[in-house]
Amino acid sequence: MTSIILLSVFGIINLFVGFMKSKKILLPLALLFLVVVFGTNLLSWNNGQTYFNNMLTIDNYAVAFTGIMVLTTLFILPFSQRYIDAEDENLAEYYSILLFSLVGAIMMVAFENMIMLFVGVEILSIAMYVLAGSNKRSLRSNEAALKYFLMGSFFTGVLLFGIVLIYGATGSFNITEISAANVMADGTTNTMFILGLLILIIGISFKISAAPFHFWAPDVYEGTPTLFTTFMATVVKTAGVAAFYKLMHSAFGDSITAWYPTMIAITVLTLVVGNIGAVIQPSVKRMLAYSSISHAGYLLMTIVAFNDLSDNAIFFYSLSYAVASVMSFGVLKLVSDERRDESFAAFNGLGKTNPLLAFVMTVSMFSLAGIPLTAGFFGKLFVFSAVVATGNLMWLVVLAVILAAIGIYYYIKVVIAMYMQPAGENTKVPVSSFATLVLIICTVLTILLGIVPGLVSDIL
Amino acid sequence: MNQIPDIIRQVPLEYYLFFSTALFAIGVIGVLTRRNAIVIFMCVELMLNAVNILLTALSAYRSDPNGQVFVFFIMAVAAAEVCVGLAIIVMIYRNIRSTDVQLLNHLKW
Amino acid sequence: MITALLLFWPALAALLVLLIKGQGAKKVAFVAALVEFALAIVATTGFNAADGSMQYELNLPWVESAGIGFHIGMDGISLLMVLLTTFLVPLIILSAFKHDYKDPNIFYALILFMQTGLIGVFVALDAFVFYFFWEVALIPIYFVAAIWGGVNRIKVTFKFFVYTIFGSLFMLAAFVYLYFQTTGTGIANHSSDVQAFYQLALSAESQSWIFWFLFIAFAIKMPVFPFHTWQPDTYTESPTQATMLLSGIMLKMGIYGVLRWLLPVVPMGVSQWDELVLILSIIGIIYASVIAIRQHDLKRLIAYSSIAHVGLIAAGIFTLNEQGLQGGVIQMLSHGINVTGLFFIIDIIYRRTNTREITSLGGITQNAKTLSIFFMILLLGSVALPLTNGFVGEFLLLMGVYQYNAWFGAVAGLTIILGAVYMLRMFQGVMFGTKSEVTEGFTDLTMNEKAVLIPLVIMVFWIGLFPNTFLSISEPAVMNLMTIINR
Amino acid sequence: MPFNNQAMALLCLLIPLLPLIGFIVNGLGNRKLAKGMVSLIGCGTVLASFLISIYLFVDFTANGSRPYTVDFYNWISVADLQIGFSFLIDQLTLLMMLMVTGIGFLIHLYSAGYMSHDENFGKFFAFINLFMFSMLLLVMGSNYVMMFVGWEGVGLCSYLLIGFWNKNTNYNNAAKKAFIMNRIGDLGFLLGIFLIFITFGSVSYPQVFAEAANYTGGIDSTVMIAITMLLFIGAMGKSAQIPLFTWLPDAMAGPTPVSALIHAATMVTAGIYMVLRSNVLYALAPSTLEVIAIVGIVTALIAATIGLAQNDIKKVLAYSTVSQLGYMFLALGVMAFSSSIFHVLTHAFFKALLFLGAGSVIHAMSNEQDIRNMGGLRKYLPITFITFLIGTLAIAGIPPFAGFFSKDELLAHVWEHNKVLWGLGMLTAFMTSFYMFRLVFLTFFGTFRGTEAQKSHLHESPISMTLPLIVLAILSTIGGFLGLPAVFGENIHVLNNYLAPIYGYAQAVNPAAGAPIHMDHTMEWILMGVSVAVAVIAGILAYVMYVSKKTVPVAEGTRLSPLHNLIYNKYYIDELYNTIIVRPIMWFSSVFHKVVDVVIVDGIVNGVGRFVTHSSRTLRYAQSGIIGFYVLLMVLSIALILFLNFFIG
Repeated sequence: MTSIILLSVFGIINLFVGFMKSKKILLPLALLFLVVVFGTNLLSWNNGQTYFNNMLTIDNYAVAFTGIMVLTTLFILPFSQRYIDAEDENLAEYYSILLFSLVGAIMMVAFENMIMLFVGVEILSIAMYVLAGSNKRSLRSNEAALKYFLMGSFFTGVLLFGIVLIYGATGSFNITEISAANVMADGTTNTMFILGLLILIIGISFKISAAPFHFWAPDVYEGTPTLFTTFMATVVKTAGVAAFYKLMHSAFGDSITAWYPTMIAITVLTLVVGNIGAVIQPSVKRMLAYSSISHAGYLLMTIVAFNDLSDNAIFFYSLSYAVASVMSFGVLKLVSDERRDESFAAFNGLGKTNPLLAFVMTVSMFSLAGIPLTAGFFGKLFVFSAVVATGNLMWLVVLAVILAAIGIYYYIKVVIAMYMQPAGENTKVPVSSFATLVLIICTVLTILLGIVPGLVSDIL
Repeated sequence: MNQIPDIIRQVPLEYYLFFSTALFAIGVIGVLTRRNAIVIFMCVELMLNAVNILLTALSAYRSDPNGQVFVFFIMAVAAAEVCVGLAIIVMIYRNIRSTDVQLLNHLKW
Repeated sequence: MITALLLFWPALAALLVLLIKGQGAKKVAFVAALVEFALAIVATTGFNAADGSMQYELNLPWVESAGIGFHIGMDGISLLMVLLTTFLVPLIILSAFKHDYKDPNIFYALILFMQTGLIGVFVALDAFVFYFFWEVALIPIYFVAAIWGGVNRIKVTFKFFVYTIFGSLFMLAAFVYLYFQTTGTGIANHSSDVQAFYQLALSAESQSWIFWFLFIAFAIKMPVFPFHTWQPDTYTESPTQATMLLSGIMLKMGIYGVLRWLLPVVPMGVSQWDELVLILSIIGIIYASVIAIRQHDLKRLIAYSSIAHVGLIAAGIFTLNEQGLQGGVIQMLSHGINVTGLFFIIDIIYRRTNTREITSLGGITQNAKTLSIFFMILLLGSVALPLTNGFVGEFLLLMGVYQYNAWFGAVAGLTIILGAVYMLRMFQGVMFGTKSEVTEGFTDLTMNEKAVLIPLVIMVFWIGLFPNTFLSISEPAVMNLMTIINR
Repeated sequence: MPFNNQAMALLCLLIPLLPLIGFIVNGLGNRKLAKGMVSLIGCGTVLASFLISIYLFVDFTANGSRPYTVDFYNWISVADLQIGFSFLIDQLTLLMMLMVTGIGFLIHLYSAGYMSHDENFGKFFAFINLFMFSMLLLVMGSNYVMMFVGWEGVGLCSYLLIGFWNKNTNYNNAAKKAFIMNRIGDLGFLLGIFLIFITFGSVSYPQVFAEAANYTGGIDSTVMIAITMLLFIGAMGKSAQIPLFTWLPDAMAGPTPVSALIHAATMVTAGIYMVLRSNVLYALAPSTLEVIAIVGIVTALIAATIGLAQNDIKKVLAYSTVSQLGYMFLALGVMAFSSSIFHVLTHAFFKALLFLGAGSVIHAMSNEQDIRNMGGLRKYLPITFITFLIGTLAIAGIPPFAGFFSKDELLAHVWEHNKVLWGLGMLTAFMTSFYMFRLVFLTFFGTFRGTEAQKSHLHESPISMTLPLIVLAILSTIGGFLGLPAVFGENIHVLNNYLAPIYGYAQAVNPAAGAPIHMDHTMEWILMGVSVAVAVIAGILAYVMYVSKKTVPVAEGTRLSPLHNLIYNKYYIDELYNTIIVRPIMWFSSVFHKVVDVVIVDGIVNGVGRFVTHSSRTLRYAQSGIIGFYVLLMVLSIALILFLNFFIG
């Protein structure tokens, strides 16, 4: 709760600081804010409370995911260096929007009431619409914003319709009460409830870009300025999945038969679409967009798994995925800003010109691909474990394994470009010290979690 | 004011349900068929209002204020969405002198 | 403790090597590898060869809540594999001394780093630790092959990487499944410890499919026909040191995996499929041998011969009798030594003549007598001439296969004929006949090259003359293994 | 029969070890040691081995002829498979040791002269020393695996020595062919060993034979036939029997002493040694023995016919060797074990003699080997001529030379066994006599047909070469008295009496094994008379043709009659093998590589990749970039989900 308040306050402070001439102070200040938020967030560990008349619950689950999201934001901000250097007049607004949207994200992982879920989703989404279109003069940015906005608001309507139907069937927005209402307990099929449930699932699926409601994602990711794409791929996705997981488990755990087939279908489809779609993308950014769809699929597997292992699995996976994504998008941003190119060719010879960046990118690719020595491996291992533990979903694991192998196919292409292709005319990419630091921290974190996953693998 | 729920209850709940579902469907169809960004957005608003009506009705039927409270939230959020949405559309209009969504298909495949 | 030291010393050394700019890196790497070998010797001297169970065990919590322990240790089979690895790596590093690879620090660091992965595979006693190192060994070799390799390296190593990982992921899935079938004690309900896996009593049906999940991973790594097509290209395109690592040590990972993680874990699955595996392996022997006969690229020829040899090892191991298993173990050592030596000799020839085409070579023996001797000895080891290392292994393996099924034995035995055909053809084309343009000024071995070959040749005869030195180390472990398989 | 005498064990070990040391010293010092030193080491080690062998022989006989094993260490032990590095010393071993080291020494001595001009003198001595080592392991080993070790070792030496002049591609091909054909046999041998182990639980001779003596499966059981046939396949390869004989004539590419030592006197008789060693097993499988007899006689006959038309002095001798080996197998086939080894022994004397004589001729003729270019050499090479003539008389079976006794005894056994085989044997004897005399007459009689340059160069060989010739000539003359036929008295067959103990087990299971001849003396005299007559007639015929009529074989390229052509071209067997074996394998090699590997197996692997890429490319089209399309798809998806949930499940 303190985190939400602090973030809101800091967002406003940031706006005011923006009026001052000196933009230099903005970044350190924002980082400082985030560090403070991260710290205060940890204070709530094992110290859960509910707020607003049972509308928000800050439990360990919320704290853990808030931690991931704040940390990720902390890592993302230093890549805005270019905006600072360019004396972009809107910088303070961007920072503030990010801080505000974090509030939405935290609400999504801490919601106890559908209203909070809805508000959180919208805070996050509306902020994203703005950020997607933040490059006003770029047609691509415009297009991304419009697509995101139109489809996003459409699915806001869908989401709401679902919530309303559930409200109609159960008479409550509170997830505990919904669960307690237990409308399917006596074996009756409450059409309104099921309809609402399915529509709700569809609505959230859109937000986390699960197939077949993923169509917006590749286009929007590609058009959005890379800095904000990173945010979308990490914070937004983490928040969405965490909320989804919480919703399904807390509110609809008992009505699993109603949503299980649909959920499995969505999971499978997401895995397939994400992995297959990424294979031939010529643009690294678009490839990463598809890859983020596929990771949504792996995350959804935890929802399908639905057992006592899935909590930790989703947490670990989210963390490893978020960190790896920051690294990959971060390097992509640095490289594409310098080389004005987002294709694989932009990475040619990076191993020669920027060994560090290339190494970071390699680690992140391996982590995303789930190869040992990186956190991604254990992420996948835990997710698969959770699914196997259900006992009857071995086929899903096999499918996921095959698709993971396909994933390696496209991730390794980046590595090949960096180390095995000649640099050609590509020159050294300048990297700010902040960004370097962040990349190193992320890399260390990824490898550390890849060697001793026990550090965080069972905190929930 | 206490009579309002009673007045609402004079119409069967199914009517509200069908009405708002129909309204919602009209909104969806509008989104599907229109090419003008503003009209599409209006249709989305139509969907939201369908939800609002249903919420209100359900709230009244159940004598539960939560539903109506939610309506306010929805309205507020919708307002915010309108701001942002219109701003985006205006921005695009400035760039391409049109609000036809079909024209914006540079990002694909 | 010494197991952990063996495991992590190369990785630490790799970090050190990474920091050294210029050609000094190789010296440090070489010394580090020698130290590692010394450690392995120390481990051997302290090893109780009469004991078939695990020794030098270390069991630390890794993912504590899940019952996954960082459990490492060695029995006789592991020890032999560790010895092989630590013996070959210094030689492989030494063999690269004459090459001026760009970025030598990274090159040698990757090799040392790979050593950690390899050792890890051989000492892992927890399924996930095993998988972990299994992949850890792959990454460095991929980079070595893909960065310092030949013209088509990118495409070829790409396939190698994706193909092998593809297989490995199935193994992972199987491990996860097995893990949930265990009912361990202690902190968690489940355990991925090797002993827990050995105690599993799964239904024949699930063993059947787990068998394939595990087998595909190992079969691709070895590689067994028909999962072998990545191998000739990769061997050919990789720099020689990578080829030596791949063929000399890495393919033993697959065989070792079968011994440690397949046969004892799903014995019923094995009994359902062993015949098919034997048939595949034996097809592979004949198939690869026949192909090798007409290869004109030396590296590719040895690559195919390696498929044939590994096919025999696989066949022998799947007979599940003691001759087959012991033969497999000893042949792993022999093959590692022979193939490493042969690839090095090919490298020597290539460096002097810039070609690996048999047709453009010839008459080298007139200029390079010493080379001829070494080449001949390694070749004889490879064609299993008695009193060389290859004989002991092939004899036991063929005997094992013969006991399983006489006809299989007879067909598999064709390897000794076909092996002679392609090897002698190669030797004749390269060493005999009249000199060609490129071999005109061929110079004999340098000290450095002799330093690599002499230890290998000593081992050829050591294993050939006194195989019991090694057989006795692995015997209790193999007996133990058989007890578990026949439980 | 445990044996604990350390000094004796060391002596036993020294016998093979000394040549090995010679090999290592000469091999490593190839270019550094002086030639004199090399020959000293090379010959000296073998001489020492010979002397030790004599000592062992004497000691063995003095101590009551009790066989013993000498265990050195446990070579391979896996479960119940225990293979010791150990030697078995018995009558047979000692006989072979004496023969191998004795003749080996003579040939070493000869080589010191013969090879003196070769730049790779040291290498040559190294290789033949290695051969001595391997051959001694072969005969001394106390188990089948040890025999296999020597077996393959001699194969390797044969390979190395045939291809000794490795600049010549033809020689290399011949070497390769020899090795590979031997390996085909070796595979049979190896499988035989496996089956022996499975059947008897051991590979060690004493155990196996003891087990076999108590074998309960009866005569001609499948297992026994399988074991003996497999072993015999090994013997066929090593001893150049049909169908694996074509390598031996080609092996003449090696230096002549090699032909004498390896491809006439010792290595090629290893097959006979092996069958003899396993006599108890063969006694249990008479059917196999029938096969052996047939293979033996067919080989003898075919090789002899080919020998009739060869013009290369060494090739004639090579086919003659194949033919004589056929005889030896014939003898084994009729269970005349002693006769077989008797013939091995005498053959070793006279064939080594003939080869060395041929070498002397070739040496004198400046490496000319074609007998069409020789003639009248007796004037220039008197010692060579006389010794060569003795060798010829011996092989032709003229009394009292060694070959007469051994061949006669052998054929007498065959007569008892099967008259048809005997007839074919006689036919072979006739041809043998004919082509050998043909060889003598064309080479040593008549006028010289070579070039002037060769003529001016003609000289008798040095003493180191003629001395072995003389010694071998003496042996060829008197060697036959080791096995005098019964007509001269009871129990005077020294060899038979000496070797009788080793057939003990065999006779226990099959009384016919190794039994002496049971025929009245008249019959024996008649048979002797017939064989002498045949040999003499053939010799006279040859004299008429090649001395009186001065016929010279036609030159290369002349049209020959079809039969002559067929024989001259060795029945086109090489061509046949090329067509039915080599070409198909080559074809398969290409097909496996270019079609199966690249197109099918790898095609499937790559096809999977292509399938994924293709799917990706297809899936891409759904991502059209148009909002309306996206929304449509998503709404349809919603509709589908709802439809499926409410109307299907």
